[in-house]
Amino acid sequence: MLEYLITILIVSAFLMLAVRRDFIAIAAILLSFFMILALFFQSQIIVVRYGGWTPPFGIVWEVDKLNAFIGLIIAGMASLVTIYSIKCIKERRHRFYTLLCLMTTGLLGVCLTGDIFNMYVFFEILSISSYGLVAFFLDKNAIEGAFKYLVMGSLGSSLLLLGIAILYGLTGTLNFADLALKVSHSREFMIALGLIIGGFCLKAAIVPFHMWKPDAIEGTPIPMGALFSTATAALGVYGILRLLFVFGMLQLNLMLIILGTITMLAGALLALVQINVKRMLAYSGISQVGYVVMAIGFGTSAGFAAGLYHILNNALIKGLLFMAIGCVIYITGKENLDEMGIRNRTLLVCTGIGVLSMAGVPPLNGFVSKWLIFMASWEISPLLTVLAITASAITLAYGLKIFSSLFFAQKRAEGKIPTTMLVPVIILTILCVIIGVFPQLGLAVVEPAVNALLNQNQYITAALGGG
Amino acid sequence: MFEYWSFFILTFAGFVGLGLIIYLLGSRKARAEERKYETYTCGEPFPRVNVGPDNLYQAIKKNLGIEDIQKIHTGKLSDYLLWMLAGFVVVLLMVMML
Amino acid sequence: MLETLVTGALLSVIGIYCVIAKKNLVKKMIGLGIFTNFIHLMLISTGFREGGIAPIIIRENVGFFAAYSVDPLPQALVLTSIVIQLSVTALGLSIAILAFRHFNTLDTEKMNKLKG
Amino acid sequence: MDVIIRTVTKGIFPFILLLGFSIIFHGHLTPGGSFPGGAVVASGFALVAVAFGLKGAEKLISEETVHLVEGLVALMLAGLILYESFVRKYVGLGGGFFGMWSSPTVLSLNVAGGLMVMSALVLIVFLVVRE
Repeated sequence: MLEYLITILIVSAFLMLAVRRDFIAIAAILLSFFMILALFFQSQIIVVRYGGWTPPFGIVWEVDKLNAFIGLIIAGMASLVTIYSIKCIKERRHRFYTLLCLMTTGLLGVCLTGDIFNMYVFFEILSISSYGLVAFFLDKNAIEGAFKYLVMGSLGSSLLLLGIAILYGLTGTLNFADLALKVSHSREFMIALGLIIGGFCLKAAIVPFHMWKPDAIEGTPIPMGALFSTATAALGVYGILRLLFVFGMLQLNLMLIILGTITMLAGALLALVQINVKRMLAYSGISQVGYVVMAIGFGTSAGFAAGLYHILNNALIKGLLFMAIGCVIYITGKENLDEMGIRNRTLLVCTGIGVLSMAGVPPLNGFVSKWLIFMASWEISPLLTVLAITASAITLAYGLKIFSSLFFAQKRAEGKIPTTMLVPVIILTILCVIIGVFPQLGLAVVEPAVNALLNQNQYITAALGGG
Repeated sequence: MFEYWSFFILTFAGFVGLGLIIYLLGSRKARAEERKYETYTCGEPFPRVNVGPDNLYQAIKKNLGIEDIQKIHTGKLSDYLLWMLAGFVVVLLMVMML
Repeated sequence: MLETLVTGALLSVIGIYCVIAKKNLVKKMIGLGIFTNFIHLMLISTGFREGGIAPIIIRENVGFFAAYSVDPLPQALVLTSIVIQLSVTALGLSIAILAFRHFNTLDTEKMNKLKG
Repeated sequence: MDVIIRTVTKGIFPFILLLGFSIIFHGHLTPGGSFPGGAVVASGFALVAVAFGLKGAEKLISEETVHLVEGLVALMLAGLILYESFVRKYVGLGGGFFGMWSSPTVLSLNVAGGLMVMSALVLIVFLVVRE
């Protein structure tokens, strides 16, 4: 079935241009979500050989638990965003859905593929469609954000291609499993690894590479902000993880710890002083990705579990906050924090839960993964725990800013929020509370992914053995 | 399951305390302004000062050096690209050191 | 092989300089194109073989093919990458047109409304 | 534009299309294929847009038509994949469409790709000319 995933998405994207019916794109993205969900419950590693060629020569898709986990987050967020934008995007909706289908194609393709050049192609599909989505409104802010993202993103993916070229020149293969057998830790390989990791850091918005993200999110439609902060960030972290996995370098990684700590603190501090709410949420997303990168840098299984769990929780929380704030903006039409008063009890409750969960207040889901990160970092160095707790406190501080702007507003706007915009918010809120109260549900999802990450041999034999 | 909840109270108190400290520290200056108005308007109805969310953390912004971090984000594409290339160089050097 | 490396080094330096130092948005896109061409050159030179034949397989002599032909895979990769670069350039130039319409200039230093 | 360019365009336009489609249709046998062929076809439309203006080009092929072509190509690709994976596998209709062409899958992929490239480039040309 997996072979037809990309076909369905691309065909529906181009059908949207010709026929202009929204339900095609919605059906395609929901269908892809259910496909990934079915994939997630498979027990063994799935290898799809395109055109029947055996792995070192042909293109394969290889889905282990880690892929399926990240793919589930991506497809879930994409389908919620699709439902959300039925009413949120008011004009030229067929264009929006075309680009959204292509972006989902790119995200899922990068996530599920087992071939490094195929990954680059999907990476570019993702990049180009997201440049188009950033420029969607075609006004001043959108164009400015779009060209900044375009030049930075294209330079980053060119450097990623350079890394792939070096890898191909050194080993003569493009398959992940085959590469894992052939790489060594000499200097040339490390240059290639650094270039590819840099390209993914740009997508995940790790700190020296993060500058496109607030500018791009300030110009985009708000559903895209949700997708950038959740799915694209998760994908960037996945890319870093997969490359380190292929190179067999998943032990204590000082680079990721330093980058992650800087990202965590800088993102949180910058979010503290923002006035525009979209920009604040963008910086907040950067800060949360910092936690994840720091946790996966520890190289222990506790660290991986904490990091992957935080990817899941960050997706839920940041999606919830972006969509809830999007509802507020839908009614008031203002993006500044001090003009966001609204009279809608459901929305206020959902936003409050989102803010508290982001700050890591028990018994919500943000607390669980942050607690795991603190525990994992205590084993490495107590200093990191202190820094992480400081960043958490700053998170609560800027959360309070959203709180006070929503709850203590002087003027409150009236308005009716469409049901299709409210439903994703409520779904995400319920998930936040459920995962917070029963943390072992989330752990049951995360633990197979960690096991898959620690078992390199399984991945290689599944691809190359049993031709 | 139990181990996640054993430090429930401690974390909660810590978060709320730190958040409150930052909140109070941030809004101190704005409150001082308000009081000044009260003192110097002699019995007349003084203009109401509304403390919005954008001047919540002005003191922290001035004192913790966040303004310097904000100044790095100049909004110019060339500076962004230079930072990005610097990041690539740093990542390359660090990966080679591993 | 040496010519390729020298050309590649020159192209990469010119491209990076053009992307970073030039203020004009269109010139930045040109620099991006030059830099991508450097990568294409590097990629296609990985399949190079001194005195190799064109990689067209004939069923009778697979051994001859494997011994003498150049590696066909980088050529396919470069073709794909060229098409991708085409679409990036087209999108970038259309965004440049829109940027000129909004800001009345192509100078990226003056388009810094979003910051902080 | 002046009368020379208009007259030459009128004369040369069918031949440009012919060259483009011949490159597309011989893609599996000769150098070329979908991308160069599609670019040649699109260059024919670009020539019309230069000579007769955007109005003249839109009489030939409007933006709606281009989108329609893209949708048709998408359906064609879907049909091709269904044919390859179900009909050929289970029904057993091997050897191309009634054994007529030498390599039907590559040929149909070429045609689909060529039409897609053509429509994308025509759209880009229209957008740039409109400015």
